[in-house]
Amino acid sequence: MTKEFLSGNEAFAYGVKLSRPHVISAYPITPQTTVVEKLATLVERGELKADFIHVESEHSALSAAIGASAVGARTFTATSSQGLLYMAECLPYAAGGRFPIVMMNANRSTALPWNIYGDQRDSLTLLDSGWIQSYAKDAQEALDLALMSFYIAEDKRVATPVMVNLDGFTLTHTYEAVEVPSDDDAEGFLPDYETDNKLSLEEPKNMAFTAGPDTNTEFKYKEHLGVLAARDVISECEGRFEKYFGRKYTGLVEQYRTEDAEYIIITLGTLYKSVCECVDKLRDRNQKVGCLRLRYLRPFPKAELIEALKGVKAVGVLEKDISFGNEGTVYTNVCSALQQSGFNQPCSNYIAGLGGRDVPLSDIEEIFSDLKREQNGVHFVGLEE
Amino acid sequence: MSVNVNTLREDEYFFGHKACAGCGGALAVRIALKVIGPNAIATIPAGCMSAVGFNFPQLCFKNNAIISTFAGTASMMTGIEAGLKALGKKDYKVVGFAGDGGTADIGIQALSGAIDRNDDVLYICYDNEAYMNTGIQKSSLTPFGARTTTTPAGRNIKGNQKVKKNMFEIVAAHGIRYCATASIGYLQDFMNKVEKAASIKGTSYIHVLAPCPTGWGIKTDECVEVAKEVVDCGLWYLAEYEHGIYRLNRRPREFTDVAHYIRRQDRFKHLTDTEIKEIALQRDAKWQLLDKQYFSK
Amino acid sequence: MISDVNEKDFTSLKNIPFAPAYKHTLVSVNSGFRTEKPVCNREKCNGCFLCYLYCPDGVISKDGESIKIDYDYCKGCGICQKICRKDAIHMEKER
Amino acid sequence: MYEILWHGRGGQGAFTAAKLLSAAWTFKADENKALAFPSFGPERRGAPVRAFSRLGSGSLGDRSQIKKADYVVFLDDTLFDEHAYEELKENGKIILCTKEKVNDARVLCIDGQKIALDILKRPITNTVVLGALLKVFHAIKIEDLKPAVQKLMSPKIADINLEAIRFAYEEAV
Repeated sequence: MTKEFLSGNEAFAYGVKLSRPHVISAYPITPQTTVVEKLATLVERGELKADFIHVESEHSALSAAIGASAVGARTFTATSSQGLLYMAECLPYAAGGRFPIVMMNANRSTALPWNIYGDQRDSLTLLDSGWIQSYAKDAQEALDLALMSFYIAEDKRVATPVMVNLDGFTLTHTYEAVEVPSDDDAEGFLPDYETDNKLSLEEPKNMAFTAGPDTNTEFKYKEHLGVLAARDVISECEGRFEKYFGRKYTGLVEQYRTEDAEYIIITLGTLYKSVCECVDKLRDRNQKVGCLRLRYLRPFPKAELIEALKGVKAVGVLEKDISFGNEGTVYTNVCSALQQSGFNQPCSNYIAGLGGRDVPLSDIEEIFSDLKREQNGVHFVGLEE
Repeated sequence: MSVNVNTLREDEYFFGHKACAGCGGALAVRIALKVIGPNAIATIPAGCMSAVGFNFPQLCFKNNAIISTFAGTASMMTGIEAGLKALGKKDYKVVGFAGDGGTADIGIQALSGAIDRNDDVLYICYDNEAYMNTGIQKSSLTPFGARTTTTPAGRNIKGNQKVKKNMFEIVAAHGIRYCATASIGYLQDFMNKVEKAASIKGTSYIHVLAPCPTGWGIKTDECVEVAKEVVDCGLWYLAEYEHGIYRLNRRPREFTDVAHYIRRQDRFKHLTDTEIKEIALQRDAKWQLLDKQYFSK
Repeated sequence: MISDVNEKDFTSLKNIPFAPAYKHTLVSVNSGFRTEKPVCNREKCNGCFLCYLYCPDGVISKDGESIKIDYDYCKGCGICQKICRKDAIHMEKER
Repeated sequence: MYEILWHGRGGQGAFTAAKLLSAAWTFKADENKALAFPSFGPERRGAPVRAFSRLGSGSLGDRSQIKKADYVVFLDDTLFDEHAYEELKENGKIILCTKEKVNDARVLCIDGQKIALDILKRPITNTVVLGALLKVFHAIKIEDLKPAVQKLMSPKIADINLEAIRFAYEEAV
């Protein structure tokens, strides 16, 4: 284990390296590029024995990853924004085929207008593609999620691809200290990928076939169960991770000072630490506030949310996303879970950070004070009328 | 080269499929797999062959076979090959079977990428000259004058007004190790080419003309005959490109009558004698170029 | 020659694989495609096997000096009859 | 918490300096946390760029750009004008790479170009100006930079840059 000063992308690349993928296929797009550049360098130096495929598009990146996964190879790809949308067709394909590919997505705004900066429109657009989705809060978690995601994806109960999301630039390109395990440290954490769900010269298969109305529901149901099974597997994996590396993670959500909180902001990604900082500040002023981070959006942490929000006076969902004509996608998901539990406190939605706009602590403080008005609704933060 | 009707493997690998009776594409796939053998890994995009072969629980491939996305035949082959190689597997051949639309239109980017990387795969385009699976729509390989459901022949426009894209030469222009054209009307020639292509380390490509009785408006028993006639009348040619050299496998001394070939197909029913003459002139111009290209060296 | 027609019940949840991947399986025959069937006259057949080669469905197999047709999977396209140089195959109307 | 704002032009290494400073801080003590990030966007040689170092202890949450800094550093005096003071916190300092003299107690000048050419044989002023910064920014000592420089710079240039840092530290007025 060494302490390094790395960007989120570089940290993630080290996590991939420790996972020993057989095949990496990727196409460059800002702000994903530095993760694949780093991996290409590691391959060149012989520190990572993987076949790096220089594909000609994102669609091919994921299509090739599916091909490699379909013969039982451990496979990684990475993309962002337009690239993710360009490969969109292949996402449900990989999920439906139960191919445990791990993909890093550098969260970035989607055109139009063109914008290369971070928001979560891209991955949230594809929330329903059948992939497990996680969101890292810092570079350390990025590295750790890379390693854990292969474990989770490849577990036979899950057999589902995982998309790990890193906030574009604010995480992908921001440098901070990261504990990087050595190959020896990681030895044994991630078992070799074994599966029967593959093309095999010994037992040939027809794969990725058609299933008509008679059997389609059954396949989709099993796919659904696979994503749900990730709940337990994530928990097991984190226990194992703590034993190996000493760092503790908290499952589908992470909470900060929520036990007695009256007002809670729910968010995801790097914004979590900003909100926590704000929580500390407000707690110093005797305000009962807290923060909850959705580490995973699929499987969706319904039970955890319901439990965490017992007794609060109001909840705000802060996200870098808007589902046009409705509300933020995360907000929709949160409201659905809360409604099913009979929660009837106000829950409002704060749309911030679109196209990479900074979300300073002052904005978060304002959100907390707005929560006290205890009203529902969707608000665009920092919008001048 | 040793493959022929007597030496060909008797096992069937593409069996029980639901292709239309007399399907040229099914014949191309069946023969290619028999030539390559049990270690072929077939990659087939959305299209006729996947629609007729992979209907769970009716699964028609005895060797490994997988459906790719429509655009992703070549890229999935790339991944399969990379995965097997990384896992240390040996003695397999990744072979793609995509139609004309899947190859020359939506799949051309991935195909170009695979050839550029010289991935060790064999890509076979079975060309039935339109999107047959979706109900006979024009592709960029639909020939001049053909009626399709998106190039209807009416008073104003007489079917498809574009000439067929030349995939063989586009592929050759990549500097590919080996590529060839073929026709299911000349199966010995096709088998020779599959055998050769499969033996090559690196990307190889075969473009096999495979009539569709349904889409072309011919009787089911005419499929092979028409596939032979299109070569004999000079509207299709059998050629190879290897190590930068083009070679013609068959140079008919005299072409059979284009009009006979055209008139027997419903998709050309609307064409007048003048228009058929125009097609014959296009053919002659093409052959002038071909003769220059292949024989001037 | 085809022996793996599978009678398994593929509609119950437990028999459906967790992913769309399965071995070669045939649960229904193709004879219903047919209005005519090819019949080989073994006397005329010289065993050139062109019909075997050109059959899009692979239902013709070698049988000594002549051929055998799998009528479960023959669709009656008639290509074999056309390709035969010895006029050994003729098409018969199905009842 | 310390916030340092770096101004430079693409190719001058402002972001590298920001990284070196932040890395040095985190390597100094376990409880130290730091972020280093550039003004994000397409990289163009010669175009004005900014970089940010945010140093603190415990959790560092705020990843937004620094609007007002404790230290504003200019690697290129063509980027410096009176607006620079607007980015300065109270009691903040400006470190300016220039041949000129600026008559303002808040501004520390260093002829980085000359030192860089003398020692590094190249007009890259980032580490030189980093050395000058440490003259007024006392939370990090010259020797604290050593592990960061060794980790983040290639062995070929690490030592010579440490030498440039030391020299500039002595020269800065």
